[in-house]
Amino acid sequence: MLRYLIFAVWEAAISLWRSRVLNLLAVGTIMFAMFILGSFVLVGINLQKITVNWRDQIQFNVFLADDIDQSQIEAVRGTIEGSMLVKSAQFISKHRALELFGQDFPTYQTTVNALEKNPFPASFQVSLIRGTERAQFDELRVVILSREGVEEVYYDEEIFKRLDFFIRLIRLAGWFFGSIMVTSSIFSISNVLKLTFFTRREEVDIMKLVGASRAYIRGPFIVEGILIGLLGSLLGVSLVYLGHLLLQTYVADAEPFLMASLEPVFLPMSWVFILVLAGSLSGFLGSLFSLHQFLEEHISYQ
Amino acid sequence: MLRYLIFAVWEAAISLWRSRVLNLLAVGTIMFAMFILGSFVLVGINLQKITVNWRDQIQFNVFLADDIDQSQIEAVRGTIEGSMLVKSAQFISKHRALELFGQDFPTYQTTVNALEKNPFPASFQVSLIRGTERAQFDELRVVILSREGVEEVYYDEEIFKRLDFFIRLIRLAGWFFGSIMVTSSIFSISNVLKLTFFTRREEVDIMKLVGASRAYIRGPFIVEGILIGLLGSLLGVSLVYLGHLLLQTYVADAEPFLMASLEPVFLPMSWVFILVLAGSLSGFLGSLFSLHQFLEEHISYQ
Amino acid sequence: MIHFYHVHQSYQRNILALKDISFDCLRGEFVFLTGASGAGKTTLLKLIIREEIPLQGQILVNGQNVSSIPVNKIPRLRRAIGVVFQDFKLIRGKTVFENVTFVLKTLGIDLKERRKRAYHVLKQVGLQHKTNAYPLELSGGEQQRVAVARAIVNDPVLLLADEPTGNLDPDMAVEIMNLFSKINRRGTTVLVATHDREMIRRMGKRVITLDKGQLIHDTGSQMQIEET
Amino acid sequence: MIHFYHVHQSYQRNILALKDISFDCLRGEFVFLTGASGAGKTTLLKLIIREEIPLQGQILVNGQNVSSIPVNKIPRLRRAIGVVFQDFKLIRGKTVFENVTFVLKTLGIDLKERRKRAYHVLKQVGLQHKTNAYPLELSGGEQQRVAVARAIVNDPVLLLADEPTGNLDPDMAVEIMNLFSKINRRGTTVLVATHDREMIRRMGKRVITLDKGQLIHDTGSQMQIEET
Ligand SMILES: Nc1ncnc2c1ncn2[C@@H]1O[C@H](COP(=O)(O)OP(=O)(O)OP(=O)(O)O)[C@@H](O)[C@H]1O
Ligand SMILES: Nc1ncnc2c1ncn2[C@@H]1O[C@H](COP(=O)(O)OP(=O)(O)OP(=O)(O)O)[C@@H](O)[C@H]1O
Ligand SMILES: [Mg+2]
Ligand SMILES: [Mg+2]
Repeated sequence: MLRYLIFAVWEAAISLWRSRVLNLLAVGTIMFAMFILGSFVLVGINLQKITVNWRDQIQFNVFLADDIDQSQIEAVRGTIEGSMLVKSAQFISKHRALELFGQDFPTYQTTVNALEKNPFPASFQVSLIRGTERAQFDELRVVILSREGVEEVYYDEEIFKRLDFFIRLIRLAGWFFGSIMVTSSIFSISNVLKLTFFTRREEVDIMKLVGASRAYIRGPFIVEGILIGLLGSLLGVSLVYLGHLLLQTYVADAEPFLMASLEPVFLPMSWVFILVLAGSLSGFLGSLFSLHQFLEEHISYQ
Repeated sequence: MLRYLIFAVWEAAISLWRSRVLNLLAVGTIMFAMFILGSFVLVGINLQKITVNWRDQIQFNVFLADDIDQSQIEAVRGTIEGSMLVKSAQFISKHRALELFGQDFPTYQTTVNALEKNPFPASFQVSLIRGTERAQFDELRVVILSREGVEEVYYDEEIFKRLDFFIRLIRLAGWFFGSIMVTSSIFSISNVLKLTFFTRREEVDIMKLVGASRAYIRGPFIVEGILIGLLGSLLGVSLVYLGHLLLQTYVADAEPFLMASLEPVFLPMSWVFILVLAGSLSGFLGSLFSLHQFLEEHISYQ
Repeated sequence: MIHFYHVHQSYQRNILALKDISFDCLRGEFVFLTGASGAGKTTLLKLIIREEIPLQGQILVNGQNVSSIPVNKIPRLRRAIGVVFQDFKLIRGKTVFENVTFVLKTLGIDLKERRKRAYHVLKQVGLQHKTNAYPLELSGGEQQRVAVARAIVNDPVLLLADEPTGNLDPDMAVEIMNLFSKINRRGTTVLVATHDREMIRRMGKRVITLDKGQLIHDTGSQMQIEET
Repeated sequence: MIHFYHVHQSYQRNILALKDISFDCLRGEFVFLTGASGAGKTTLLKLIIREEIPLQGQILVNGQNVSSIPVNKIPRLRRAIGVVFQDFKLIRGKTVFENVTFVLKTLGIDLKERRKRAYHVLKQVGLQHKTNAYPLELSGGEQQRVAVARAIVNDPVLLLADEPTGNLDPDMAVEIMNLFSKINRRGTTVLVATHDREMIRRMGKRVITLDKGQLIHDTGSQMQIEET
């Protein structure tokens, strides 16, 4: 068994080297397939991070009745902060609300100051944790509304809808594109390997005719396919990393004030691993199939 | 010349048919390259449409002084509506502003009704046309502010920044990805054609040895490359259309109330044309280069 | 060693490449196969190594029915047979040494032993100095001799040679034939397809003659007495 | 027709495949080139069609210096020369008809004329019934004859044949040689590399003998008187 493995790997290495121009073409094509796949995942991960950051900032206001007492306020606070969905909640007193209005609309400062009675209610300003779904929010809303002293739960319906829709769109596009990318990468990798091996039909025919057994013909081809796939995907992932570095520099230069939380992240190790594995696997399958399709049909053992 | 063209096309057709398995591999790989490229453009165009729709809804308010008179109002209206950037402008009187506040915050209805003096200023609510840049908006703002009777131009700075950033990100990602896609499609198409033609080195060597001149060797190969590229890109674009139809059905089912303006559009004819042209061109270049690299190096005429 | 019973072979409808071929070839025999171009010599050899399956009839080689042996036994059958192909069938991407010893390598024979054996057979065909050349760097006759070396390197029980001297000068051709004789004397059955009448005459061995797919003449085995 | 002046050729450092070859071959001559396997016959023919460039020395073919003619003139030079390659060099993906008439097609000769000419030459080599076969469907000798047909289809002024009868039975070989003689009598210069001493003897033509890259014997032109 070990002897066989050594044979296969050694033969594969020799053959890779001997037809290196051809193999470089294959490696190059695979590299680009994996690069595109990797870039796509990279952009996907970063887009998700950005949208999650945005959603993070979805807030809603719980307006309280004017006649609410301190224990009721605490009860409402308990309900809000007790929810798993809530990241933070800030109490804004009637007085503070007036102040904030004055700050937001400095034009009305005098008008507001002239009022006898503070018309603004006390409220909780609540931030939701990342990735909260619409349905979960609706549930929470009902619970809070049922508390005594709560007048209204106000939120910007439009923004919620839009963000929700946007995130679903991205996710959909992600799945849609992701599956296309994976399929087409594997398809094109196996195509390229088939083409590469197609140039060696004759060699295989001869090996068969002089009595080499199946395993000894297939072994080196399969190892070669795996090595090409491995090399191609490693190079592809490296290219993605390069692209990531470029993007990082660009973003850092461009929008320092906006970007604190938006700095692009690289693929997590698990994804790097998945990509390289996928490359090797398609190398393996590609060579297996092309062996079957091209290399063994001509002189069949029947 | 015509005789030569007929020769080249005819030979190309024969050879395409004779080695159809091999050529199908090449066509398939090119098809997928163009499919990915096309899908990318499709998604890009639709994303742009969505973001433009969003930006469409960016509005700002021009608050007017309490002591403004009718002619000054008309002057301000003239300035606003005279701008190329403004899609629509709606005048909101002091009275209407109070009403709207009452509608938006029903809790305060009574508070507001109790007020002696209407604290809300009259304003224009202005919508900008699609694709307005930040800088253009800033210019417009200064102009409006300089009008007599204008107290303040209010807009949601945050949303503007975010949308702006988002659109720039999409545009950046578009260029980044777009150029990568184009490069790698051309790269992989030419690789695949090289591999395809590599299997025919021997044939070319023989043709040369029996005295076929360069043009008669190259012609059919180049025509073949173009045909493969053409076929591959046509199929790729068709696949994109299929994907578009699928997406359309999905979107139509999913979010009827949101989607009126967001229905996905297909690539404009110009893009279809560009893609098909790019496929044929890379077929042409791919075969030209591979002829040079592989097919003519072996037995050089020197 | 080789037994053909009413073998027919055909590539196209209605045209038989071999027609009702029957003959026996005993272990240790040296047989020439001759006939005009296109008579069916190569086809007959292809049937023996199961490169093709006969349309009709039975073929026994080394005690095995080659039309019906299981697929996974074919490599072993072929390894027991050394073949010099008419078109040489050398692997272009491998050196002379690798071409000659490829099968030995798959059998797990180590490099030193392979070197020794390759040197031995290449010397017998006069090509020890071309060990590391690639086939395309050899002259026609040199390629043919590499094919001969590969056929005999594994001490086959049966040696098939299809026109093995077509690209060789007469002196070299005689040398190769003498080499085959030597191998034959060591017990290997030898079947040589050739056009070279002079050679056939000089060797004085059994001759099977084909014409348009039919066996038209067989000088008969000279070993019948020995074996029975 | 062919003039070699002190031609040297080498593939590897320090090993000369051809050493100081000088000879003249007049228009209309019929010359045999002989020598042991690896003597340099094929190399010499390759130099004539500019498949290779000599290390040293000058070669004139049909009045042109082949080492220095511009690249775009090479196809025309080669079209004027018919070559039977030792390894046939048939295009596998094309039928016999297409192989034979490929060059005629590039010259714009119409299908009817090509059919006529192909039929004519294939008949001369006895293969008119294999017109639509692919090379891999032919026996060794049949492939060789297709190569002969291709070499003569364009009425070349010079015919080079490298071991053109190595895969043919003696009767067929004689026929092919007679065909060459006939073509020669029509004015084509013929240069045949062969090992077949019997053939050389029977034809009684000029013989150039190579040995290890050196020209060791030349029976001399029999046409000198005619031409001068
Ligand atoms: N794969 C094939 N497909 C179709 N016909 C074939 C095939 N192989 C051989 N033939 C035909 O079968 C006949 C016998 O061929 P074979 O190769 O056995 O002849 P041969 O005796 O070896 O001739 P040669 O001395 O020229 O090599 C020939 O007419 C040939 O054209
Ligand atoms: N491409 C090459 N690279 C290296 N060596 C070569 C190459 N081609 C030929 N040779 C060597 O040059 C020498 C002469 O070869 P050539 O093919 O001319 O011989 P030949 O006379 O045609 O022999 P044969 O009768 O066997 O065909 C041989 O020793 C051969 O190995
Ligand atoms: Mg044969
Ligand atoms: Mg030679």
